[in-house]
Amino acid sequence: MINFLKKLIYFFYREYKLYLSGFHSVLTMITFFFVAIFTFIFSIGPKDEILSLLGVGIMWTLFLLSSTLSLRKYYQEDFENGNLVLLHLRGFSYELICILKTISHFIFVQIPFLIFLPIACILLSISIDKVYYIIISFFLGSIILSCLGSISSSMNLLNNRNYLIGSVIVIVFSIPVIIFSVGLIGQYDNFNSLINILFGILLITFAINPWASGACLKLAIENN
Amino acid sequence: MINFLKKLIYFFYREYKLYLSGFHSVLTMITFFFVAIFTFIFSIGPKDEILSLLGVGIMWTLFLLSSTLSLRKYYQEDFENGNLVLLHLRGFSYELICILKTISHFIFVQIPFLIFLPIACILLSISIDKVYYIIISFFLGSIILSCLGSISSSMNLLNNRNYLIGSVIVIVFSIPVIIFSVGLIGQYDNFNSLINILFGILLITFAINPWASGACLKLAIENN
Amino acid sequence: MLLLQNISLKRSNIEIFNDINLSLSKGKIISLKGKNGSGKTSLIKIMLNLLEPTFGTIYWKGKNIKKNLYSFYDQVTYVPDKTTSLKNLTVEENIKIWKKISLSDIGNSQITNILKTLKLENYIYKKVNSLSLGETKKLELLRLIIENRKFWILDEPFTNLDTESINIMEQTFDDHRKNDGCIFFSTHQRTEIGITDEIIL
Amino acid sequence: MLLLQNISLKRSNIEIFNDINLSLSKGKIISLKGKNGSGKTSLIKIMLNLLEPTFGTIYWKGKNIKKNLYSFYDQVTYVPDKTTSLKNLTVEENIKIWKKISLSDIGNSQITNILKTLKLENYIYKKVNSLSLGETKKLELLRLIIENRKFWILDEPFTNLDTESINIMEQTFDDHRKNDGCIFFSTHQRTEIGITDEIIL
Amino acid sequence: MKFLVNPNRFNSLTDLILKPLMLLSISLMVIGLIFAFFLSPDDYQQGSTVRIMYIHVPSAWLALMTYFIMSLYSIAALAFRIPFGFIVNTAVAPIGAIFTLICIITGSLWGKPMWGTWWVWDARLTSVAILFIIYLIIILINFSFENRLVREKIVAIFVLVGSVNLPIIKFSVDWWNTLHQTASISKLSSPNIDTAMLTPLIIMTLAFIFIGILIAILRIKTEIYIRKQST
Ligand code: HEM
Ligand SMILES: Nc1ncnc2c1ncn2[C@@H]1O[C@H](COP(=O)(O)OP(=O)(O)OP(=O)(O)O)[C@@H](O)[C@H]1O
Ligand SMILES: Nc1ncnc2c1ncn2[C@@H]1O[C@H](COP(=O)(O)OP(=O)(O)OP(=O)(O)O)[C@@H](O)[C@H]1O
Ligand SMILES: [Mg+2]
Ligand SMILES: [Mg+2]
Repeated sequence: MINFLKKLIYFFYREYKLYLSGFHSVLTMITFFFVAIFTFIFSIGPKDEILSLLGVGIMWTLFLLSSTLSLRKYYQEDFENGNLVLLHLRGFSYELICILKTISHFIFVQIPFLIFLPIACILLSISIDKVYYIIISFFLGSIILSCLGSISSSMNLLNNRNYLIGSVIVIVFSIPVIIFSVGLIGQYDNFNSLINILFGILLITFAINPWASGACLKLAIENN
Repeated sequence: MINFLKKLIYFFYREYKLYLSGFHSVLTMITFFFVAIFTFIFSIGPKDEILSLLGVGIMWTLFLLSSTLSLRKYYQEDFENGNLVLLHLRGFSYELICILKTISHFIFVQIPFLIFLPIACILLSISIDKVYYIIISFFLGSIILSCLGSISSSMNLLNNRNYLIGSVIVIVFSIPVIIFSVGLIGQYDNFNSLINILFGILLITFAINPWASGACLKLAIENN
Repeated sequence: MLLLQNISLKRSNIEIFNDINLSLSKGKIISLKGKNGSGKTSLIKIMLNLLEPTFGTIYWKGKNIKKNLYSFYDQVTYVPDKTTSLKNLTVEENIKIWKKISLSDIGNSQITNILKTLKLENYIYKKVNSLSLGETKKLELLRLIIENRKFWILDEPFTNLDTESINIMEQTFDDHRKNDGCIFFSTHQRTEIGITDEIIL
Repeated sequence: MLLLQNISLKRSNIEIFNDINLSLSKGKIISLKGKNGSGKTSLIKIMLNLLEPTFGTIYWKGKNIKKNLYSFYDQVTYVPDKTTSLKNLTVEENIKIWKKISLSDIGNSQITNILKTLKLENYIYKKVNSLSLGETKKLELLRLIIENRKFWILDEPFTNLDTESINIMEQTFDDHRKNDGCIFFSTHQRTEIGITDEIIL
Repeated sequence: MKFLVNPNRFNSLTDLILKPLMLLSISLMVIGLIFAFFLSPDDYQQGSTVRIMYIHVPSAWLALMTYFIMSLYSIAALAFRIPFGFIVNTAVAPIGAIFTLICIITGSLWGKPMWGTWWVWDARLTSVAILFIIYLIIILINFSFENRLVREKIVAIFVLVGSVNLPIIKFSVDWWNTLHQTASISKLSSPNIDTAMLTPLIIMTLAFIFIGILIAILRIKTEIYIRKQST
């Protein structure tokens, strides 16, 4: 049991090395986030009312973008250089790999964003009392995105014209998530019931993810 | 001379095959673009006036961000599997490779994008008479983005730990482009003079691109 | 210990091999030879349950391998034919990651020693993608020592190595066999180690 | 034709080799040997002007190679040590692209013939990433025939090949030399072709 | 003035002045802080928040000055092939970034009571934010690219391109009508500010300048050392 926990920790250590070969990578990601916000503001103009209207949308888009951008780190690299197989041989079942990869994607890609979310809120003139709601909904939403990203990038490994649409399907699937989370911000009255729905989606994707992605990984490795 | 032209054509044939076999990345880009637009529509609500006011700015930023999604196809793959060297040995100088790659990026990534642009305009309730201006400005802008993308992804070959830094630099450099192009749409009166500025930027980036990217390619190959 | 029974394989409807029987047990070195495309790599993958054979079963300690997959994996080190080291990390980081993930209790001094015999000691702070092909292969083979398991399953372990390193590897193989280990490897090269069995596909 | 004079190389401040002199001319087969990390691949890259030597100059037809780089390139086929075929395309597509880009006038029937001797004829519609390692290497070597140039510069051309294919390659090398060609290749294997010169790093 | 472009001269001169400089800057800082917090009056409008100014304004000036120096050295490095320019660029960028960050943070802290918000997209604030991002990117480039020659060139070019931002920061308050204070102190002929406030401001500015120079010297020395090691 202790061995198993150790292994998990070392898995995350490995992922850390892969995602962030140091502090400057984190910094780059965050810079990217802010530069993108700037770009939005330059292109739509700095009017407070409009900004606070669009703010949530902007942040969601950036979240979606960053998780799409990092999809290659998900399985692709480890698949291509055979590390997925080696990890499997070291006792990580495919499902476990998927769960761990999802968690590390969340930690190493989404968390840095979540930390700087309040500053982004200030820049986008979102009033401070909303920030609490925003953070909760983004927290849930980003886990969902991580799960969906896992499914899509494992599907892409199958490298078969039929599955080409893997990544696309998943982006499309994130639409309802976004609708809910965006909608959530306007409606603080029934925030709780909406957050429950989001939480429901989270549970479903989280449950499906290891199963679906694991199957894809297995198939991909067989065909390789 | 005819041989040279043949070679160029075959270069594009090759790129065509490459982009086609990785068509899902282009598709991902386009879906990302549309999903993001949906996000904005949901967060603003279907208020036509605001939408059409902000539409161009939103499209521009999303265009910029989603073109960062396709940067890997630029040089990364051909560099990693040694094809860049082989092409060079077959008589394509590094500068020529950069020019051709930029053109093919434009053709195989930006053009499909531009084709879907009118749909995005409709979604964002941009009136049909503006679409003409928008397409012209996006046309010029996308060439600029292709050039900037070439520079950034060739720079990324020189650092293999921090894949985002190139994108950050590109985005920063394209902020002026965005400001101009968005400004362009509002001012149909002096459209021509503004388009000239955009055209100037286009020429400059187009001239710098082979020189800068070529130098990066050469160095990257030396260090490999 | 490991028993392959009547294994056959078709890939994209072409029959690759048919009715292979073999068994691995401690103290044996088995070499696998065959032409290009004769299915050596595929056989190794089947053996590791990474590829489903069209027909046949594999037993580990008398039970179907699928029943106790991880107890089998726990005894195996697999070195594939392609480079698996992480290219953007240094040799040291690669070793460290690998040591940790396989929960190896091998000491640092021992690793330094092996790095010295393999003449990799000057490269520990270098990134893997600036190593020569042979040096990369040596780094791959280092996993055999780091993981410290009984069963070694290797796919073309000698490619890109110079004669000197091949000799070192052969010595290592011999030592491993004497320590009750088992080695199964595919190769195109003629080797002079104490191969106890040779399978030709 | 190609003359390397006093070539030395340092990489990351370590001296790799020093004062290498050699010349390639038609009708010669030169093999390059040396330990892992002795700089074979680097020397080949220097020869192709892909890597700047720390010291020394390369002449092509009496002139500094930088002056008429493309006239040199036009006579050379280079097969690197790593796979360069496009993995997501089929064998046929790869061959087609390569034939076109090198403006080769070789006929389809000739290519089919070679595919047959190399036993690749069944794989033309397969994607490269589902070929075995040896088959991929053969596909790489096919470029020698497709491009049809006088100078062949090859980095470890025999890795992963089975004995039969190595024999075919040696036959091809010999034919090429007789046709006034020139071959420069690095290898760790002992080969029995009519090597006219051997360089040891 | 050779020490401004020659690493060896720079080293030998700075060895001499390092200790005095250290003493000077620390004492100035202490005196300045005492003045700023105890010996200067409250503003009749702003109350004691005005004391933020004694940090805000000097750090803003230094942020700009650092970038200006980097631009000069980039020109020197690119046009006149003086490698010392690259050294200075690498060494000084983080200092500028810190000063910019201090300026932004103090500015926002000041903005909350004064303007009622931490951040507005006014021309000066935006351009300073861009300055900060430029600094950040320069630092990141220095970290990310392994090949030193490439890295230096990219940084120098980037610095030069980014220097269009400097006049925008400086004159944004005049060109556009903004929320931010227009230049009131820097009008040298007739600064329209009370001397009781001007004194601590000047002392603090001097302290910031000397501390900046001090850190810069230390960083440049290390950078020179690193480069000597690697060749
Ligand atoms: C985040 C917000 C802020 C930023 C980024 C910022 C930035 C700057 C910069 C760059 C300067 C130097 C300009 C020059 O050298 O000409 C400056 C000066 C100054 N700032 Fe701010 N500032 C901010 C907020 C504020 C606030 C809220 C106040 C007070 C209401 C303020 C008051 C001043 C004053 C009095 C000066 C000196 C102007 C002069 O005489 O030159 N700033 N600020
Ligand atoms: N990109 C690089 N940067 C720094 N050093 C390198 C780089 N590539 C190779 N080297 C070093 O240069 C030396 C020579 O490498 P090279 O690849 O030429 O060896 P080689 O003779 O081809 O070896 P092998 O037989 O293993 O292929 C090695 O020690 C290697 O670590
Ligand atoms: N993913 C795959 N899909 C379909 N066929 C495959 C796949 N991988 C390999 N094959 C085919 O199976 C056959 C056996 O391949 P395998 O890699 O096992 O050969 P090998 O004996 O290892 O050859 P080599 O000596 O060249 O490494 C080959 O003909 C190959 O084309
Ligand atoms: Mg094989
Ligand atoms: Mg080599």
